Amino acid sequence: MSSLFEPLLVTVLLVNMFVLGASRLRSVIGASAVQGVCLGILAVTAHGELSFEVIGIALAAVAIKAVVIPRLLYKAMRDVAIVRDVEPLIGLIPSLVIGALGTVFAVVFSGTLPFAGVHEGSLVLPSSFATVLTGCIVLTTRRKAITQVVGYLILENGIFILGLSLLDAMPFLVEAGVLLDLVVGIFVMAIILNHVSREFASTDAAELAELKE
Amino acid sequence: MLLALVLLPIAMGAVALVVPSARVRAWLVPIGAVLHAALTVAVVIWPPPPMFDRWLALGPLGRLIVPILSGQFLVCAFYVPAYLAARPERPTRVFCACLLALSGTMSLVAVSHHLGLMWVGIETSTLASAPLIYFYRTPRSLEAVWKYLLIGSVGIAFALYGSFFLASSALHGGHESSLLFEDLVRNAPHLSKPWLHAAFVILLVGYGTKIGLAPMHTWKPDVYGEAPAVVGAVLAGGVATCALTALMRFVQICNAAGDGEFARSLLIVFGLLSIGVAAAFMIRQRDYKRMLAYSSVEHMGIIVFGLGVGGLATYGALLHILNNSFGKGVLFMTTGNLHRGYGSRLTADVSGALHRFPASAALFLAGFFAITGSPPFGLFLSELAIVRGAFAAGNYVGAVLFLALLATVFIGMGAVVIRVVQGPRAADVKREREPLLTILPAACCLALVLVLGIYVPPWLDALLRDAAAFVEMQP
Amino acid sequence: MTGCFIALGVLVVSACAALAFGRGGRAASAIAACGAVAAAALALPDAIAVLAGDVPAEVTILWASPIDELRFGLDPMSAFFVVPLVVLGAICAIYGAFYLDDQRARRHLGFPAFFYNLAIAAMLVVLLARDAIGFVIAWEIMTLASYFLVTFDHAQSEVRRAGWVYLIASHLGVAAVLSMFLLLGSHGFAFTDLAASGRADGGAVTVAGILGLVGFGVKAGLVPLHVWLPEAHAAAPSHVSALMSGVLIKLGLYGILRTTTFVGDAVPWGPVLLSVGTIGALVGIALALYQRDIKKALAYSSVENIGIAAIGLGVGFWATSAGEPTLATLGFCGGLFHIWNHTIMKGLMFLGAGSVLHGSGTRDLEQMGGLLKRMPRTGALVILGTVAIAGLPPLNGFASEWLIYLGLARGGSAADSSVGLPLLFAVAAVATVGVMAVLCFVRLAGIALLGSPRGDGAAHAHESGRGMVLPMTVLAAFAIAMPFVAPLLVDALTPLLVELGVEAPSSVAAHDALVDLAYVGIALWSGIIVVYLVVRRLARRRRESETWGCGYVAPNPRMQYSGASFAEGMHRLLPGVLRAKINVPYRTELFPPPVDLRANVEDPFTRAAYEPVLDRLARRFGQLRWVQRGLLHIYILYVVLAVVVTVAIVSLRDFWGGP
Amino acid sequence: MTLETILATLGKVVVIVAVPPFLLGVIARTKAWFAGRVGPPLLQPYYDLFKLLAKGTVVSRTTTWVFVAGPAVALVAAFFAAAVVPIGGGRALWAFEGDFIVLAYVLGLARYFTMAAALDTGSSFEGMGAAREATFACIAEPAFIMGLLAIARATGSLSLSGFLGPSIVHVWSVASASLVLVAAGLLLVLLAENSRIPVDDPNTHLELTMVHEVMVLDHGGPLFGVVLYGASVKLYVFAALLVRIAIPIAEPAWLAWLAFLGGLVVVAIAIGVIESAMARLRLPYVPALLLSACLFCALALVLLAR
Repeated sequence: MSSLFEPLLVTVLLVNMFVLGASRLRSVIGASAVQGVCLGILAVTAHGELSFEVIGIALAAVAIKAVVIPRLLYKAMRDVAIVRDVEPLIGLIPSLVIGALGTVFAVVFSGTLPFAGVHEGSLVLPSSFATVLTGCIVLTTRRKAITQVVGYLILENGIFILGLSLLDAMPFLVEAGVLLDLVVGIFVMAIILNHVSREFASTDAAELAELKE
Repeated sequence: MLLALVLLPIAMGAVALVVPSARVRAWLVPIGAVLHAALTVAVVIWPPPPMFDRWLALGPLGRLIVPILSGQFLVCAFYVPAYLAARPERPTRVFCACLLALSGTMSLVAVSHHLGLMWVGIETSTLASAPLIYFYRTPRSLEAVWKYLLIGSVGIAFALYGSFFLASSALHGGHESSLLFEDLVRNAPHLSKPWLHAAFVILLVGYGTKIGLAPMHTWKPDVYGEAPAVVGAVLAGGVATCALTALMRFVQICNAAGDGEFARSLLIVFGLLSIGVAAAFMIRQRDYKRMLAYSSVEHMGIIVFGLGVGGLATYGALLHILNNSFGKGVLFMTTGNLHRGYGSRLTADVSGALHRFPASAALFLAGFFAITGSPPFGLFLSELAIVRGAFAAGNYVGAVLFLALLATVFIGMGAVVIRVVQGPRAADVKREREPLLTILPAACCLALVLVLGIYVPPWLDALLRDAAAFVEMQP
Repeated sequence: MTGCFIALGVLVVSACAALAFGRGGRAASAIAACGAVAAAALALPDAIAVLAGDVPAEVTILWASPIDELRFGLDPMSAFFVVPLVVLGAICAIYGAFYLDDQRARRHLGFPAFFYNLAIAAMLVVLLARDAIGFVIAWEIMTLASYFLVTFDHAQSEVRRAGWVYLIASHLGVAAVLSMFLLLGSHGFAFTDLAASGRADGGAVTVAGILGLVGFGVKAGLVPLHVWLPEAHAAAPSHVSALMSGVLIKLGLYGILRTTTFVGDAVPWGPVLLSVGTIGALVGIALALYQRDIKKALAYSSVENIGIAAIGLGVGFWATSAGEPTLATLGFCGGLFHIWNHTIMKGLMFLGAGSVLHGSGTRDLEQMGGLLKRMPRTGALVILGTVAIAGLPPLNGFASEWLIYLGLARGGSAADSSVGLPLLFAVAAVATVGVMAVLCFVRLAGIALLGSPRGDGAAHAHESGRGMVLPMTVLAAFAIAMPFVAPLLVDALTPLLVELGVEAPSSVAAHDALVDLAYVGIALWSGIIVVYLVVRRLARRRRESETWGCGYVAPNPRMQYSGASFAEGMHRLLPGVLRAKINVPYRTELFPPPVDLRANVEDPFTRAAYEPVLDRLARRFGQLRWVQRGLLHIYILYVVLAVVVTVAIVSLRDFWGGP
Repeated sequence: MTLETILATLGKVVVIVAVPPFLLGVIARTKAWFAGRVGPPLLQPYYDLFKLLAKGTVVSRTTTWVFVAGPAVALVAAFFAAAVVPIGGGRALWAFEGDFIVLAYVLGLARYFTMAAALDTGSSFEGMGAAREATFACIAEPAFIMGLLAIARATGSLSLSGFLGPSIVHVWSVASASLVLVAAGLLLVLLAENSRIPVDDPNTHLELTMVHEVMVLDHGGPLFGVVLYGASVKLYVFAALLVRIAIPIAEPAWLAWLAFLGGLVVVAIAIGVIESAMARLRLPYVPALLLSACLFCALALVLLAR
């Protein structure tokens, strides 16, 4: 089972690159769903024995990250009737380059940290840190509010990866709490997004800049 | 008993949602606050045993922070009925519920001794405060909420990430990783140093966003500028204090791990940076509510700088948390009155408030002198302790920079406050009626800060010393 | 000491009572005035007892942390400053009660009464405090209370601006003083501990001394730091400016004297105070010459007199370090007496200006004239005040300058040339200041009181009530009596001189000089009275007619010399930077339209130094505004960068074994 | 108090009271002699005084008691100054340490009340005179004090009778150059203070050009008499100072008195000569003249303090 570990982390990294490169909003949301699925499988494979607890977490993760949230975002996308594609502030190629740099930095940084225990020298930390950085890049460079929500989602995925490596230490309750908070967070953001689209007739970041010094 | 501390306000919030009449619902908030305060007093005098195998416990830090939170909430709660009465047309159902829920989540953060639980507490407080900020339903407040949520969530995500780093620092330090503070502190010397350093940095930035330290403070001016005054008071006094409690727990872990020096240098840098940024944006500020936000950033900077200096300054920082939360209460509530009276937040439109709203304007001016650390008020003593600590620790550059920036803040803020309070008396201006309930809470806050400036009661002093010793725990 | 504590209690209680009965107006002022007088009656005996050689008392009160303990004491140095504080405080309280009386209907008189008594109480605590924290707390309460007094009628914009400048200056002053205490406070905050850590040599002690000089110099009004003083005194109600000018700025000098006891001779106090005093005196009187507002002119004259007092103290310190006790006694007695004299004279002058303002409704010199005929009692007292403040012989102004002159002259003629010359030129400087003071105060008295009224306010001026004239008469009596009482007080100062570091203070020289001066006073007074009566008798057969205008039949008041033209001669001789910026648009048309002359009489230091610097600083801060541009992305970028950069720095430092 | 000292003091008082107007007479006679006129009799000032004291006076409607106090205080101050300045080779009537400072400030008191009396009338001319007098005094006073201070420093004593007494003879021999400078400076101060030609024209009729005369324009009859007498005593004071510096003979009493009185007359004649030889300086140049007096005395001070 643990043999599946490394390839899944690599797929997560690939999905990161895809998200940074994709120009259409629909494909970005699809990619985040795929990443959710990978995380679900990862949750199962990360631990030897298949206790009831681990399966529960995995199923919950897949359900939320791959099904509930993407549908929510698709509905929001339809209601707001926005232009379908993603208008990045700095263009796709530069964001890809920064993404790559981020991944390199993640690898270098995790090199400095000793990694004891069962995942000796594994890709967990670099991939987690890289996903977090990708989420941040999406958050800071995409003009649309909905893409920012997706960016936040990818950021949460990155953190979830590191959470998995601690699964045996972290009790089930906290894991569930984290997932629950993620859902509520996204849910509130979606509500606010509807209000924003009704008030400003577009979720473009330019309108949302009235409060300034 | 501790769980009651958390669940009581949330229950009251649920009741507030259900109650039909607006007047009763408005009065539910102060009643909830009184009950919560009574419970707090009971909890502090007869410390209950920890619950849920030490997830909820009342350590020395908790015994100081919980009374501050409930006292501050109590004062703000009594402002709410009069505040809502002045706005009959606004739906207050969600407002009262979220306000009470916020108090509950804040108490959760203060009493939780588990990293993850504390994170959940802070996350829910963010979500609970979002609708409060959106109370005015204007496009500007909508934009403020959106920014608050986005930046808050990114910050909280990093806080979670940092917690995982801390857990894995225990895991990779050769011990079983647990997120309970007692365990973390007990085997702190064995935590692996690089993981701990990375964890502390990410946690500092994560919870720093909730505290409002520079450069993560950018949401504060927008949120405090648009949110209702009483929400601003609760956010500045309550939520920021919870985030500070979380930060203090991690400083304690660093101290216990013998890495105090590393943590302190980071805190000093972020502290001075915050005071500097606040001072820079205070000069010629056009909106007196945004000015309060920068004042909040400045005071968070002062507290973090105090924690960074350590020794006597930690005692000063803790006392400053207490003084600041009540001092902020005075300023926010009086600006609320002035904003409602003049209908505008810009200093250009508001001048000579002393003629129209003598009570609020006088309290606003006294609050200004209190918050900028003029002696008769408590903030002077805490800032004096911090500077004294800095001089004793030989950190002359930091101390001189600290005093210079405080002087700049005084000048920047004073220009705005003096302009608002004093001014020509137009012929038709007459003294307007100010409901007692909008004045009394601010006056009580000011009285408390004034008393703390002259005489710190021994029991409070004991609380402060225990908390300071607790944070400064050496390996 | 117990008298002082009871006085404090009385002051605070009467202040709160005045606030409570504020609505009644007259009741509030009356309560406050009684409180101030009672406090004077209680505190004065204590102070005089300590001055007369009683053993100084010391009280330590244990307090909650973080203050830990508060020490109070009354030693000769504090007692010396308590006397003018309580005396002038009581007199001005009585005057203030009547002065603000006609605003009873419009304003809530509880507040000025409350802050007035609070200010006196705070000043008393400042003088009694024996530890740094109690001192700084009382000092700031004094600043806040006096700030609220200065901005009493804050409806006018220049009053607000004056209050604001005063607040900033005092705040920066307190910051400097606090840093000094912290630098010296390594052993503890009691004054004895500060002195102990002050003896250890090293740069820190000198820096602490300079910080103390600057911090207290702001409050004392030493020249480059005096910018708040003229505006604050012009803005405040007259009895408040009398109190501030008479006592508040003296606490600045008290602070400097305390700093000298802490820091010892790590700072060369003699030359420093001498030069600062000389510059202060010259610049102060030069700026007082062409002021149009009489209260501003009086404020600048306070700057000058503080300069002269500083010169006296400078001579004292210089002589102590040079080891000449008689000279030190002369200098110190001169400087200290000048503080008392200035309290009396300046109090009288500000109360006089208040009475003139009350009567003629204006402070502008060019609107006044002929007030002596319409306000005979106030006029006579103001003329006596101007003679005293100009430092002319029979009155007290000259008594203290006379000792300073002797100190300087003796020092100058005895010492070798490297030290002697500066002292001799200091004598010349003080002489110049004296004669310019004569010009300045003849201008004030002449233009305001004599001649014919220039404005209709002055034409219908009415004499002030007994309540305002009586306090002024008391002060005038002090001014007249002081030169004759001075010889007796000299040996009362010896314990104070010992505290200032003079080993064996021999007050013989000072005593003899003052006795000579007393004889001169008697000769002059008797001569003037006799000759005046004779001359009046000689000129009894007189006929009234118009003033001789060289045959011009219809003279009108505008033809008289105005304040500006009177000072214009000397004003042109002043160095460029001190002159007022007068701009007259030069019209070349054949029939030029009417043109108005605008003189910017703003303080040259503010205009040339402080304002440009502060403006540039504010603009520099303004440029930082783009950080908060409103774009959410940028804000999130800040958070992300904060994480990435800090993590990078930390890990790099750890990786390469940083400190 | 032996009989002989009483006689000496009486003699000094008589000199102080009687001699001053005579100096005015000498000046007038010298100017007349220069102009080829016979000139008024030497005792003319006395006749004027008695005439004026007997006349009635006209007083302006705007004046107050200050108008009368002006001349009175001026006279008292002049007499006090005369009492402090050493007379006829011996000591002054009254000598104490630092009396030259009191002398300067008492003259300041006189200046204060004269100017106040001028402003009291409310006439533009008197205001102009007062303003000019104040400005010139601001520069003359430091010169006066520095001059006396230089001699005080040289002789080591701080009293007028002390340093203008016999000890000045030694200074003449040691530092005669600086003493000459001081004498020149004090001469200029004399001319400025007593409204003599280079600074002010005493008997012009054009009010716009006057300084001292215009201040007493409105004083008539006995008031003008007192003013005149005060001015003459003030002239005597400055002349006596100059004489005691220039002619330090003290030994045989009669010779000292003769030298002193002769010196006074010589100074009066010198003033008359200067007034005849020069015209009045334009007003902006007067400060320059007085500044040179300051420089003389300052230079003397520096030389002596070396």
